[in-house]
Parts: sequence; structure tokens; C-alpha cells
Amino acid sequence: MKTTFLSHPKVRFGLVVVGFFVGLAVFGPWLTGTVLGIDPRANDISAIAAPPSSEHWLGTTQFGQDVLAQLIAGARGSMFVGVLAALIGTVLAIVFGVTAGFFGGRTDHILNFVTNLFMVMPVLPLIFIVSGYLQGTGLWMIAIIIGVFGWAGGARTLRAQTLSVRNRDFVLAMRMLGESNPRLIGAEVLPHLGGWIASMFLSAMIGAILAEAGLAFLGISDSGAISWGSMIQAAQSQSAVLRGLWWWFVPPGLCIALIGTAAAMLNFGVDELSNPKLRSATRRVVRRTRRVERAVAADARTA
Amino acid sequence: MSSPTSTATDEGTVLSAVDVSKHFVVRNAVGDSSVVRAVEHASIDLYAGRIVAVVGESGSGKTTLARLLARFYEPTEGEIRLEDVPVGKGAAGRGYHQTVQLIFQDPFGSLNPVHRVWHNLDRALRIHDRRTGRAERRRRAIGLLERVSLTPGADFLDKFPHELSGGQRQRVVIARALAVAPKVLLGDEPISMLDVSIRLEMLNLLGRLSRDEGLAMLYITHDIASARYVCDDVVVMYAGQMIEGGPKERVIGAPAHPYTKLLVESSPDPDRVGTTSRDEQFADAETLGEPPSLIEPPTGCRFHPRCPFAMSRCALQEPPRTDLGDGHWSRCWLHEEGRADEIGAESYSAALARRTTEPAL
Amino acid sequence: MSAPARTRSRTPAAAGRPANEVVLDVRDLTVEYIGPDGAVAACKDVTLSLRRGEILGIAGESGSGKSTLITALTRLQRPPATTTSGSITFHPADGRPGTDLVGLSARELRRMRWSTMSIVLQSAMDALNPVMRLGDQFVDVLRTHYPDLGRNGARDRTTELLAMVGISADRARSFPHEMSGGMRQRATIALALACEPELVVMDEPTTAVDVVMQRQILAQVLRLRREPGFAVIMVTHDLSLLLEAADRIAIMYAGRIVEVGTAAALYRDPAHPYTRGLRDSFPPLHAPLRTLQGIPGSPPDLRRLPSGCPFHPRCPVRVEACVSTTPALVPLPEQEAACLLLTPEESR
Amino acid sequence: MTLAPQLTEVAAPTTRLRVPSRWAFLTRRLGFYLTAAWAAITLNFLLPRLMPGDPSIAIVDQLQRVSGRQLPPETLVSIQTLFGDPDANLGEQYLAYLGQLARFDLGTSISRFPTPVADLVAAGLPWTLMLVGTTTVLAFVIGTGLGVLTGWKAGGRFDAIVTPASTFISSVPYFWVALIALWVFAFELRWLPSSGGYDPDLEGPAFWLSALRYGILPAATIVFSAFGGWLLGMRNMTVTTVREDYVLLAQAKGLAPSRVVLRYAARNAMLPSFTGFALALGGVIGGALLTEIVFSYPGIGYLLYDSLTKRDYPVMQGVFLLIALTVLVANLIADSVYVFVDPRVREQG
Amino acid sequence: DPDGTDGSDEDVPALVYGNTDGGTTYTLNYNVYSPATDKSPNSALVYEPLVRIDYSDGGNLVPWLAESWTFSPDGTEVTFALRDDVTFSDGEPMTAEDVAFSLSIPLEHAELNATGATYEAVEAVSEHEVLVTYPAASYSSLNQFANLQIVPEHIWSEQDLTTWTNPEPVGTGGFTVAAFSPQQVTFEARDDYWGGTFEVQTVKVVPVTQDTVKAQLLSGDVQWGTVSWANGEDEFVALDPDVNHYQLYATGGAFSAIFNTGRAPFDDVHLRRALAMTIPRSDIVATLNRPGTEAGPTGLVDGVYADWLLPEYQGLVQEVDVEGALAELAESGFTVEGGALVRDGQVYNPTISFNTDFGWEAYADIMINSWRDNLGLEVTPAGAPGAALFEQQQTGQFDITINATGGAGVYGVYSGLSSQYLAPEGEQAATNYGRWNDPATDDVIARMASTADPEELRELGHEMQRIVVEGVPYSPIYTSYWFIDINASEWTGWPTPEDFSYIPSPQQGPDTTLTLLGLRRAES
Ligand SMILES: Nc1ncnc2c1ncn2[C@@H]1O[C@H](COP(=O)(O)OP(=O)(O)OP(=O)(O)O)[C@@H](O)[C@H]1O
Ligand SMILES: Nc1ncnc2c1ncn2[C@@H]1O[C@H](COP(=O)(O)OP(=O)(O)OP(=O)(O)O)[C@@H](O)[C@H]1O
Ligand SMILES: [Mg+2]
Ligand SMILES: [Mg+2]
Ligand code: NI
Repeated sequence: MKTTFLSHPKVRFGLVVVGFFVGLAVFGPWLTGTVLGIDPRANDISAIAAPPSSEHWLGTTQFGQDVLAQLIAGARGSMFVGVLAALIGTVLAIVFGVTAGFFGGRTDHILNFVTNLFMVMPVLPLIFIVSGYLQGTGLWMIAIIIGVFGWAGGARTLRAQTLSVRNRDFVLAMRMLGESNPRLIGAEVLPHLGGWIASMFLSAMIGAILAEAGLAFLGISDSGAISWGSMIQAAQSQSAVLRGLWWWFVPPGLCIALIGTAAAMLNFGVDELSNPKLRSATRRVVRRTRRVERAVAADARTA
Repeated sequence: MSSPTSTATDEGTVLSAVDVSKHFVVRNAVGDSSVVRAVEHASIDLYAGRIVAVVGESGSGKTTLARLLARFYEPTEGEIRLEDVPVGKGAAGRGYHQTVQLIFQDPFGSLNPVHRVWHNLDRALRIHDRRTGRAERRRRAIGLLERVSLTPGADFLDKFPHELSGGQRQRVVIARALAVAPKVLLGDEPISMLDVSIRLEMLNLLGRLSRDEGLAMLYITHDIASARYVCDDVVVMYAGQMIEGGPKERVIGAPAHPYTKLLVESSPDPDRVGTTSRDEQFADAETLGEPPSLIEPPTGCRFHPRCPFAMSRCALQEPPRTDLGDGHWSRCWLHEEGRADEIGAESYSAALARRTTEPAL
Repeated sequence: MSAPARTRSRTPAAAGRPANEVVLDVRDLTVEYIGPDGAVAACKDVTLSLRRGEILGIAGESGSGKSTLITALTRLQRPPATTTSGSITFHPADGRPGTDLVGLSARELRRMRWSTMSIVLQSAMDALNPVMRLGDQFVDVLRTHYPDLGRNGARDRTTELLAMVGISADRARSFPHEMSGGMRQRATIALALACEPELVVMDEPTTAVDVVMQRQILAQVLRLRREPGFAVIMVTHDLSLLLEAADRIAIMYAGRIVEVGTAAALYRDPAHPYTRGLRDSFPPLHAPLRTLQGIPGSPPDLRRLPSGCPFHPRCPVRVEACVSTTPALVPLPEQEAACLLLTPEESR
Repeated sequence: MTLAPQLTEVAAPTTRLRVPSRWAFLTRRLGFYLTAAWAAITLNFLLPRLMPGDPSIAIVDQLQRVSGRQLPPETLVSIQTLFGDPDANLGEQYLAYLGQLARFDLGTSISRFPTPVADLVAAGLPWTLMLVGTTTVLAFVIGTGLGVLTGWKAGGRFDAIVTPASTFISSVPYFWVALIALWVFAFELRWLPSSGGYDPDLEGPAFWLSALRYGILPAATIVFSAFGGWLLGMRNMTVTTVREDYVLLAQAKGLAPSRVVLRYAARNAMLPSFTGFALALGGVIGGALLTEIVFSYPGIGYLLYDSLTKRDYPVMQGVFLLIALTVLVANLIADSVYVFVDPRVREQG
Repeated sequence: DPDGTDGSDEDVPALVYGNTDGGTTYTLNYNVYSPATDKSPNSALVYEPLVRIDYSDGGNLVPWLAESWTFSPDGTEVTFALRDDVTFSDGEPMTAEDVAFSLSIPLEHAELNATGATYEAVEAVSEHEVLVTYPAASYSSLNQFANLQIVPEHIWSEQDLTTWTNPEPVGTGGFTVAAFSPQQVTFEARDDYWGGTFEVQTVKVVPVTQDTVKAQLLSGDVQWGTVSWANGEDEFVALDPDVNHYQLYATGGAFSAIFNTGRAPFDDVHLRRALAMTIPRSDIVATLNRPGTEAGPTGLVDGVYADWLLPEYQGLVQEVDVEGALAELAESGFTVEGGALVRDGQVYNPTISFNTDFGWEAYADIMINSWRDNLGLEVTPAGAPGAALFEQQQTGQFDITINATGGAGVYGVYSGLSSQYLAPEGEQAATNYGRWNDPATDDVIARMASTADPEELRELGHEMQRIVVEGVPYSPIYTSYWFIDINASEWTGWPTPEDFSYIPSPQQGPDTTLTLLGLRRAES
């Protein structure tokens, strides 16, 4: 089971990329400071808005700051918001979705109503506005806001799944043995939802990274922190696009897209592993089958 | 109508349902609610060391009955008695389930795929006796597995459900139910999801548990032949009601209700091969009809719209319970009208054919 | 097949056909699931022949390859299933030479589908499109195969078909979810007969319904088969049912046919120990009761098949050779069976 | 502790179901959306009151900033009275607010005093609706279309290229795509205008043509960023649906492949898209707002941005309220479509 | 060019001004007294003030609608003598009544006092004379009249000025609004303008973003802009030096680091000096692509205030002086421990706040890096969006903040340091954000306000310069400029920073009019 998980190409790609960025976020300062010897905030006045060179591998900004160093530092900011917001969102989604699904009845009615409400609210504009009110907030606050407003979709999925799990025979059986509700949720239902929760977490993380980038682009961000979004915003405010300073605004966007792709791939892979219908439609399976079919046909011709 | 009679009066019942009904409220998209009368005025007694089978068509309320007995549902009417003591409303706690355990139809579904066999048994042992140590629990778990013929038990403790075959899974489920040392085992079609070849082993196991260990057992099934194989008594349900009951050979061998006869004659019986031609066997089986809606059940006897023997009174009044001796009873107007002989006189389809040519009503 | 369907449906077409003529001839069919760790043969060297108007039952435990065989026969298989060897020869009623379905292109197959060979799937619940009215699902197949039938013609024919299985015409406007399980199952059978096929393949047509409905459906199949005259392959794990309903029965075990013969022969005198075990897995309804044992153990995992005879680990009468030698089908007077203990008819 | 599970959610009895009335379903949904609308309105009322900042002070702030002079306290007081009675309690304010809304009065802009917020929003809304409306439809059509194709031929070469590519594309931030589009098509190639919504010098058909021309880049950006999501969802649904028995049966029936794909696979695979619409639309609107900002499109996205930077609270509120209501209406429409394409529709929650 | 001057509209191309103030659309509001911050653009083409500030000459006031003005001897009354040839665009002549009406609008409606008028009464004393009365001697506060527009009483007196949006503006200016759409405002030149005749007949104002306007300036779709263009010399001017002009005009102010002198630790002058000495001004202007625009220490800019500056401060570039800074730090009694300032057991972790809307993070970083490298001091960046930052600055919630300093005239530059504007921390101050509370400063400023003698003013100016340089209430970083981008393909006659008597900015009131008057059709 584990080996098939790790040998799935999409999963592998996803894990490698996500792992890489998590590593960057964790070891970034060490990497830039000790290994590469670059400082994201240092200004090299001799290289202003300079294209990539041997000295600055990804070029410099209008302020003579090293783009690579900023990119690595930005990984930390973006991943921080992503992970924190996803944590908050996932916890809320579990609280709302699983509780509603498990207990049903009035609890479900109320919680589900709240979920649906958050679901149909345009969350991104809402986040913009709330953060707009709290002008000049830190990354913590931004992550909290994103997390607090971004859980509804996950809660809905979890509720539906819980509903289906709650009346599964194994839950009834354990209940019949005398298990308490908290243990039923914790030991029987939640582990069963592990895959859903993990994929929810990943999508929430991507959502949060994208939302943070959007907020930073609107100028709502922590001026003390570097994130990919704030890099793009800084580039934009210095007319980097018009001036063709692509090395400044392309890499952070690519990083966001890359980690988003990786997370989506991970989810995809998990889907494919858990859903045999999807699994049988992957390129590998189809190719393998075609190859055998061709071989058989060739045999038939020669025979 | 609700005379709680028991077939064997010498022993006390372990678990009984006395005149229970269960109505469900279902809502459609419009928000209209309607009442599904899933079980109506059913009574059943379970005795130590005996197996009672409940047979009936799909939707006749068998599962509902089992769940009422397991106290998953609160009866709409009537009461459940445990060792002759009425069980109070909403009090189905640990105590109750230490006595009564339910085995589900799908062995895969009733084992959480994320937990090992050990977890399942361990939880059951721990919940009901918090003092025993881990080593002791482990010893007991192995004992339980060996009781259900999973030998050597230790080999199975660390397996995940998906590493077990269907039969092994169902044994684990039974072992888990036995872990709390219950007196009653309720089996809701415990073998229907298993492969044909291993069903018998399961039935033999259930028979052994009842016979040798004195468990009272309810065995719910579609398959009359298997009911006959394992049980002592048979109860037939139709559209939420119990229409016939008694010792298995009497009920299956000489049905006293037209529906029981239909059920027995519809069941596959390879012994028939060769005795009549195939076309004859299946002749007129096309018009056997479908079970009625439980939302607006037919008036009077619920079987009357399909019954080849139906009389005008069948549509008006519910038939009373007629005791036929030896604990065999039936609910059919034919007994009251003295036409009971007609039931056994010819095959069901023949009766049906006759009726279509010369309407009885 | 341009003749309007209704005219044909009224004439008992079976009348003019030779009774013993073969409709479908399957030779050495092997179907494999191509997996990452190699191929798994879910059907191995299956050889079968089906005669016109005959009901051939295929019985076997879960996972023995019954559905795999059926999708291969009807050429409906999807990756990773692949037919790696064998032939499926279809002999049309008009005496034209047979065609091997394995070699046909998608387009050629499409032309043959439904009008020569139709299918009833395992679960009628899922076999009907949930968002299309029942009638429309008849009309589209009718209009595809009889383009000149017209919309109204197709409607009339639908009514006729539904009436054949006891469903009233107004039901054509229902969606599948508005009908009961038995009704849906009968509707799919009626659908299978829409283009008067020569062969109807049924995958567990009665598993999801209870005994009374089961009997009704089988009765209908038997009656319908008498009139337009089509051959039936019916797959189920319920041997006791097949014994009553089928002409001949093939028993599958681990992807192989281990025994094939007339229903009566298989009931009276099963030659293969597995068949015997299966037969004895059904407690009798009336005969005196005795303790039965079924078959100990469980069906093998196809990815880790035992060597030799795949049944040998569970076999009560195995000999040493069973571990190493895979038996082939041995012709016997009324059946064929694959067991090393059997000797061919001629040498007996 | 009772074991009785809830009795309201029960599989349909196998006996015949009454056909659910679509209108009744829609009425209930309408009820939900009305409640949601009320919640949005209330949220909108509470937000600025829970958050720091007073619109009048914001005005005075900005005036002082522009003139660089201290304004007398009377100025603040008289500006406060322009924005309603500062001493009213929350309940009175709420009632007054509801009363205003009933008259389509969203208050007065701070930075553009005395322009009513309703006028500002009304000026921007058509542009945004046009942009988001057409792009949502386009993205849906392109995404679902390609999704059906890739799902139908899943594992094929087309799928092997298109699916990973759209996974990537759907992960790219909207505004970044917008920036790249701006850079390549407006600045480098100079094919299309880089900002604005139309050529103000033109009139009549020429005006609309110019609006089309100005709309191409923002619209293309949104479609480009949004279609991937639909594609991926649709692909997987198609793959799953194609392996349903009824599609297998449709193939067995010998129907033309196009018919099998459209009537059997695609139609059914599309159904979950309608329920996922709320989520998708929220994302598209958020993205469209950012896109508008990059292209200075005269819609409410830019208006929101403008009001955010100027702390024009009434405008922020008005824009949010309008977006929320629009999304609710769009969802109601999606629900209605769903009701008519899926006969099985039942109340989910 | 005979064709260009005969007035046939077809041949006279419009002058297109790409307005980058923000926003993509305009709302119609030509009520110049409205408390809105976003009104319709370029109302100064329609409405005019009494006086003009001449930035080519130290921010002196020069006549515009007023021909001259005279103060009463005590400096509390000023009489404006108005031009007599001014008419509104509807043909009515402008009278003293109109002026008195206009100037009393802020007095009568507190909410319309958007410019913070400080006089207390206005009165028309004759047909062409208006008398303005102050509560105290106010020689130096005359420049507020450069911001007060004269409106026609016969139209405005009938309106509710608080909510009126003046959709069809009638003013004395050279242009009328010919067409208004949310994405373009078209102005048409008057042929009866008192100031002369325009060759430019049509001015179009379009709202665009900074990037777009650059692209459009390059393509010639826009001919006039005010966008700052880092490296504009290479990216714009060099492409066509005859046509593309990128001009910088000093505003007389600077971007400065303002210390909060009202709270510790920046109540210590040595600490302020130490920090001021280690601001890497040259690096900052390098990243701005504006070498040589480092600000001097006085807050007065050389180009504008050449006559006013003390000789020792003229052209002074403040290089980073680490030794001096360390000496000052030592003298302050603070030690730097672990990046924090410590004195008497008190630990201070200073922050620097700045406007993130301007993307100022990077410049703050440059300063923070320098303080860290040179003094070991860790200053934490605390950027905020403009609106929030402004509130923090007004209420004194900062240690060091970055803001523009400056004003019209020397008095305008320094008056903000008066304790008259002092507000305790937490309360809003309109100016004097740094809570500068210095009796000497107050004395000088009071004297400046009450003198009309240029020589004395100059002397007092010198004193203020010394106070600022020595006391460092704020430390100027770089000179602030008006950025003018011109594509002269259609119109010539633009002044240059080397030689100008008005600023060719589209946003400078009378200067805009003067610019337009001077433009000539380019020869093609
Ligand atoms: N929780 C419930 N809510 C509403 N109706 C229910 C519920 N459970 C069962 N029913 C209905 O009650 C009737 C009896 O159901 P039950 O499951 O007891 O039948 P059964 O005899 O076990 O059928 P099967 O053989 O198919 O398992 C059915 O019509 C069913 O739809
Ligand atoms: N898509 C697949 N990929 C790999 N193996 C498969 C796939 N589908 C089926 N198999 C394997 O092929 C074998 C035969 O499956 P098949 O569905 O034909 O059995 P069956 O006899 O129809 O069983 P059942 O009675 O459960 O329907 C099984 O062992 C199964 O695990
Ligand atoms: Mg049941
Ligand atoms: Mg199968
Ligand atoms: Ni309990």
C-alpha cells in the first residue's frame, strides 16, 4: 500500500515539490545566509534591476536586492501563511463538517446552514475587505483571516463523508460495543476521513498561498515579511512588467504555480489510488495495456 | 391482536419483542412527510440455545426488527424485554449491549478498514472490563479468534480487514461481538455477502455457538434453505407484519400461509430438476406480483392483492392469529374460514393460474 | 438488418433454425489485467460454445472471472483488461461465415452490437441512465439500429417491448429512480431484446432482487427466449438457481472453466471436486438435513495463483500431481471437466 | 445515550417514489438564499462597526492630507452628521440601514462625496458582470468540453498533455497571468490596449467594438486561469462516469460514440459541476477582481481596490454587498438549471 | 504653420493628459469646495485662485486673479485688488462679490473647509477689492489663497453646496468642460479667456495606470503625464530625445525621516543625529535612478530656495559618517545591545514606519541595513498602507516615520514645527507629527508669521535652518520632485527644469494654464 503510494508518479512529483518548498521555508535562511551567502534585504547598489548574472543568479530588483534570495525568503512567508491558514481552515472544517455529519439533527441543521452560508459568500472579496479594515496587519492575521473564511468547502465535503461513514456498519458496531461519541469520532470516523482531510489541507494551503499573494498584490501584507505575493507587488509597483524586468516577477509566480501544481498532483494521485475508476484511466495503465494489445496483434499477424 | 404468546413456555425468554411497531417519517423533496410502517405489531421471543430465523421479501422489515431488538431504534409502539424486564426508553447503554450484539450483513463494512483485528477486539474487551491488563486482553483476544475457528489466533491479530477473506472477516466480526460475552446474537443476513462455498462454515459456526454455548440467536435471511439448515424456528414477515411462525419443518414443509408457500416455491431447489420440466417450473411465475408500499399498505390482509385465495373479507379485515399446534401459527382468513386445506392442495402458481381464469372475488 | 423490428417480433423466428447450430464459439480465450507488477489472467484458456436458443449458465465464486469473461465476449472491456489470446467467433443466423469478434474494428463492432448481441448488466440500478427517461433509452437504441423506424415507430415498439415484461406503457415517461428494483431489472431485459439479438448476455441478472422477483424474471427470460429465440449466457454465483434454469452450465474457478455440462449431469454427477463442493454448499429445501461442509478455504488471489491445479489447496481429494500439473478439460459422456483424477471418456 | 440514529435521512424505499416537485425544491433554495442574503447584509452592517475606523475621520484625514493643514473640529462634526446620526444606537442604526437598503441606498462614498455608492457600483457593475459573466460561461464551456474529451480518452496522448498542463495553469495566480499577458500582448507586442474598458472617444457600434477589444485581455486572462479547474473536475467526473454501467450499456447498445459521450457520459458527469458552482464562482470573482486591477478595468473590482486604498468604507461595503448578492443570484440560477437537468434532485441540506 | 492656427478643429490635435492619480473612472464632481478627496480632474482649468505660487522663485506668491494685495500695518487684514478683465465662461464678469462669496464658503460651512482656512471674515469693499480679516498677524499664511478657487456667486449661491456636484462648471479659467465620461474628460479652450489665447483647443484627461501611461507616452497616445519613471532617461528620453522629455521639478520639499521627539528614545538629539548621519542617501537615490538628488540637511531644497539657504548648506550632500555617528551615539548615553538601544536599564527596540502603497519597503531596508551595519542597531520595519500610516503619523504612533516635508515658501516649510500644532500622543495632529516642542522654534516661527519684511524673513529662515540641522527634528533623505513626462510630437513650447518660470505640470493650477498658453503646434 505504502509502496504503491510512493511509486505513483503524480504523488512522487507532488511530494518532491511540496517537500522542496517546505524545505526551503524551513532551511531558507540557512541556505541563503550560510550556503549561498546572499541576503534578501541587502542592496547591491552596483547592480540595480540587473538581469541574471553569475553574481546574482536570478538578477536583482530595482533596489539591488537579490531575487533568488528574496525568492527563498518568500517561500517562508508564503508557506507560513499557507500552512497556518490551512491548519485553521482544516480544523474549522473538521469541527463544522464532522460534527454536523456525525450528530445530525438540529446540530447538523445549524452547522450546515452556517457552512452553506460561508460557502455561497464570495470569500475572496470578503477576505479582501476584512483585511482592508485591518490595514497593515501581519502575516499571522492574514493567515487567520484566510483560514477563518476559507473552510466552508472542506466542511461540506467532510460533512458528506461523515454522513456516509456515520451510518456505516463499523461505526454502528463499535457504538454497539459501547464506544463513546468522542472516541467514535476520533478513532473510527476521523481516520477514515484521513485522505479527505489531507487533500483538504493541501487545497486549503494552495488556496491560502494564492489568497495571500492576492492580498499582497492589493498591498495588504506584512511589510516586514517577504512573500512571493509581496515580491510580485513590489515588481508591479516598480513597473517591472513595462520595463521587462521579467526575472523579478516571473519566478515568484512560477513558484506559486509550481507548488499549486504539486499539491494538485498529490491530490490527484491520492484520488487515483483510492478510486480504481480513476486509476484505470491513467496514462501508465493505458500505455501498458496498449503495448500488450499491440504485441498480441503482432503475434496474430505472424502466426 | 397483540397476544404475546411464546412457542416454548418451559424456559424463560432471553430477549423478546412484544407487539413492537416501528414507523419512520420520511420526507420527500417537497417537504411532505409520510409515514413508512416498517414493522407493525411484531412479537418475537429468543431463547437461550435456540435460533429463530426471520425470512421475508426485501423490504418486509427484517432489518428494522433486528435493529429494534438491538435497540438502535426506539419502538414506536410496544416494548423490548430483556430477560422479561422491559427495557426503558433510551436506555440502550453498555449494559444492554453486553447482553445483545448485532452482526451485520457486510463483513467488510462492519470492520473499519483502518484498524487491525487487534484494535477491534481490544476495544471491545477494554470497554467492558477496564481492569484487565494488555497481556490478558491479548490472551483473551486470541481465545476469541480461536473460538470462531481462526487458528492460530495470534496470526490474525495484526491483520487489516483487507488482508482477510470474506469468511475470515465475518468471523472477526463475530469474535468481536462475542468479546463482550453476550447472551443474544442478532444476525442480519450474516452470510448473504459471503461466497457460496464458505457460507456453510459460517452457518455451522453459528449453530455451534447456539447449541454448545447456549447463545440465543436471531437469524435473518432471504434464503429459506439456509434458515432451515441452521435454525429451530422460522418466522415469516410480509410488509412489516409477521404472518406465520413455528418450528422450521412445519413452516417450510407445510406452509400455513399463502405467502409462505409462495416464498418456499420461489426458492431455488435443485431437487426439483428432473421432476418437472423447466418450463413447467417457471410457468406463470411471471405474475407473482410485487410487495406493497409501506406508506399506504393495503387494507385488511396486506397480502390480499397478490393472494390467489383472496376473499372479500381479506381486503377489509386484518386476519387474526390462528394457533395450529406445536407452536405453529399463522395469520390468514383461510384458517378461520376452514379453507386451510386449499393452501397445500396445489402449487402456488397453479392456484394463481386458476384464479386468473376464474376470479375469486 | 433493415426489416422493421415489429414484423419480426411477431413471427416466431426460432422455428426455422437448426437447433444444434453454434452461435458463438469461444476458443482459448485469455483475458489479462495488465498491472504494474505484470499481468493477471482473470480468464485463462476459456473454451466454450453456445448453441442457438440455448441457455448457458456460468457459475463461480466471486472473483473467478465471470464478469471479465462477459465483457471480453461482448468486447466491452476497458484498460487494463486485455484479450491476449483466443478467438470469439460469432456465426450469424443467415448462414454467412462466422466473424471473429476479437479482430473487429470499433466501427464494425458497433454495427453488430445489440442487433446480434445484447447485454444485461449485473446491477439494473446502475445500468440505466439516471437522467434519461426510460422510453428515451429504448428509442435511442431503436433509432440507431433502425434509422427508418421514425420517432413514433420507435415509441410504439418501446411500448410493445415494455408490455412483454409486464410494464405498462405510461412507465416509458418515468425516470429510472422512480421505479422499483424489480421493474428496472425487467426493463433492462426488455431493452436487451429491443433489436432482436441472437444472443443475450446476462451478468447476474437476479442477484440484487429477492427470490420471488428472481423467479419472475427468470420466467420471463425463459418465455421470451421461446418466442423470438435467442441464446442466453447467464452468469451467476447461485448454482442452485442455474441448475433449475439453464440448459448447460460452465463452472469457473480462478479464471478457468473447470467443468462444463448439462444442468442435470452437473447436479446428479459432478465430475470436478469443486463442482461437487459447490453443489453441496446449498442446503436442501425439503430433503432430510445433514451437516454440510461447503468448501474449506477461500478462492485464490489471481495474482498469487497456486501452482498446478489452482483448486488443489482446497481440494479434498488432491493427489501429489495436482501441485505441479495444471489439468486440461477432459471430455466425459455428459460433460467435460478439468481434474487430474479423471480419465478421458475413450480411455475409460 | 441513545442509539437511535436520526430518522430524517433515509434511503428511498424501494417502492415507487413520488416525483419531487422542482418548484418546491427551488422555493426552499430561494428561502435559503434569502436568508443568506440577509446574513450578507447583516455582516455588511456589522463589519465596519466591529472594525476600527470611522468614515468621517477618514474623510477628515484625507482632507488634511491633501491640504496639509489642520482642520477645525467643527469640520469633523459637520462631516459626521453628513454620514448619519453619530449618537444612534446599534439597533437604530441597523433599522436605518435596512431602510436605506430597501431604497437601494448604499450610502455615500467618502472619497467621492457626495456621489452615492449605488451610483458608483451601478457604473462598475455592468462591466464586471459582462466580464465575469462571459468569462465564466466561456471557461465553463471550454473547461467542461476539454474535460469531457480528456476524460473520455483518459490515458491517451491528449489527456497526457492537456491534464497536467491545466493542473499547472489552474494553480497560477490570476493577477500573475494578467501581468504576463500585459507584458507580452500589451507592452511587447502592442496588440491590445493595456488598460481601461473602452475607447471614450467612440460612440455607437464602434464603442462596443472598442469595449470588446479592451475586454479581450482581461477576459482571456480570466478564462485562461479559470478553465483548468472546470477541466480537471470534469475530466475526473467523466472518467468515473464513463466507467458507470449505464455508459457501458450505452456502448454495448452500439450507439454512435458522440451520442454516448454527450447524452450518457458528459451529461451525467456535468451534474456535480452545478453543485460546485458556488465554490468555483467565488474563486473566479476573487480572481476577476485582481484581473480588473491589473488592467484598470472600470468594474467593481477596481472600485473595491480603490476604496480599499482610500479606506472608503461605504464603497467597500457596497461593493461587497453587491458581489455577495450577485453570487447568490448566480447560485440560485445554477440550482435552477440543476433542478431541470437532474431529475433525481433532492434536498441535500 | 498656417493650418494649425486658423482654428479649424479637425487639424488641431487634442492634448491628452494621462492622469495617474488612481482610479479607472471619474465621477462628476466639479464642486471644488466639496469635502470629497476624489473630485473630477483638472478643475483648475475651470476655476482659478487669487494668487499663484511661483516655484521657480522660492515659492513666492505672484498675482493671478488678484492683481495685488496689501496688508494692514498690524498684519491682520489684507486687501486684494482684483483684475477687472476676468469673466466667467457664461459671460458674466467676475466681481468682488464673487470673490467674497467664494472665500466665505469655508467659513460658513465647516464641512467645506477642506483647505483649513485660517482667516475669519471676508468682505467685498469695492467692485474690485476684497478685504480678508485674520484673528492675528498673518503675513505668511497668504499662500492658502492659492488653493481657494473663485466661483460664480450667481450660480453657486442657489445650491446646497454640501451635496451639489456642479455638473456644468462655470469658472474664470481658460477651459470649459466639453464632455464628461467616466474614462475621459474633455476640456475645450475658451476664446475669451482673460489670460490670452490657446493654440491647444482641446485637452483630454484619461485615467490610466502608471505602467500604461508610460506605454502610451512612448506610443504618443498620451502626451502629458506626471509619472515618476525610474531610469526614464534611458527607457523614454533616449528613444527620441527631441520628442520625449522626462523632467523633474523640485517641489521644495523632501522625503524625510521624522523622529518622534515626543517619546524616548528619540527625544535625545544625539541619537537622532547618529541615525541621521548613517542614512545612506546616495544608495537610496541610486535605487531611485535619480543620482544627485540627495537632500540637504535643512529641509529646503537648493534648486528652489537657493537665495534662502545658508551658504554652508548649499549643495551639501550628507555622506554616511560612521565615526561621527558613533561619537554621537556615545554621547547620547545609549548603548546598543543585541540590536536594541539601552540606557539606564531601559531597552528600546525602535521601529520605522513608512507607506507601503509607495513600495517604500525597499528604501526602509536600505536604511535599516545601514543602521545595523554601522551602529549595530536593529530597527524593525513597520510599513502600513497610506491611509493607516497617515493615522499613525497624526497620532504620533511611531518611532521613526517617513513622510514628505516641505510647503510653500520657507514659512510653509517650517511652520509645521510650531508647538501650536502639538498634539499629545494618541491625538491627531495635522502637522508636526514628530511632536517637536522647542521654544526657540516657536519664537522664530511666530516672528516669521508677523513680518512682511523679506530681509527679516531671510534672517529668520537662516535661524530655522540651524535649528533643524542641529536639532534634527527630521532628517531629509531625498528631494521630492514633480515628475513631468512629455511627448512633444504634437505640441512644443514646454519649459525645461533649466529654464522655467512656471512648472509644466497638468496639476499645478495656474501653472497648468500658463503651460497650455505657451504650447505651440509641432511642425510635422
Ligand atoms: N431509517 C429508515 N427510515 C425510513 N424508512 C426505513 C428506514 N429503515 C428502513 N425503512 C423502510 O422500512 C421498510 C423495511 O425495511 P427493512 O430494511 O427492515 O427491510 P428488510 O426486510 O431488511 O429488507 P432487505 O431484505 O432488503 O434487507 C423498507 O420499506 C425501508 O425502506
Ligand atoms: N480493473 C481491474 N484491474 C485488475 N484486476 C481486476 C480488475 N477488475 C477485476 N480484476 C480482477 O479480476 C478477477 C476477476 O474479476 P471479475 O469481476 O471478473 O469476477 P466475477 O467472477 O465477476 O466476480 P463477482 O462475482 O464478484 O462479480 C478478480 O480477481 C479481480 O480482482
Ligand atoms: Mg435487511
Ligand atoms: Mg461480476
Ligand atoms: Ni450507547
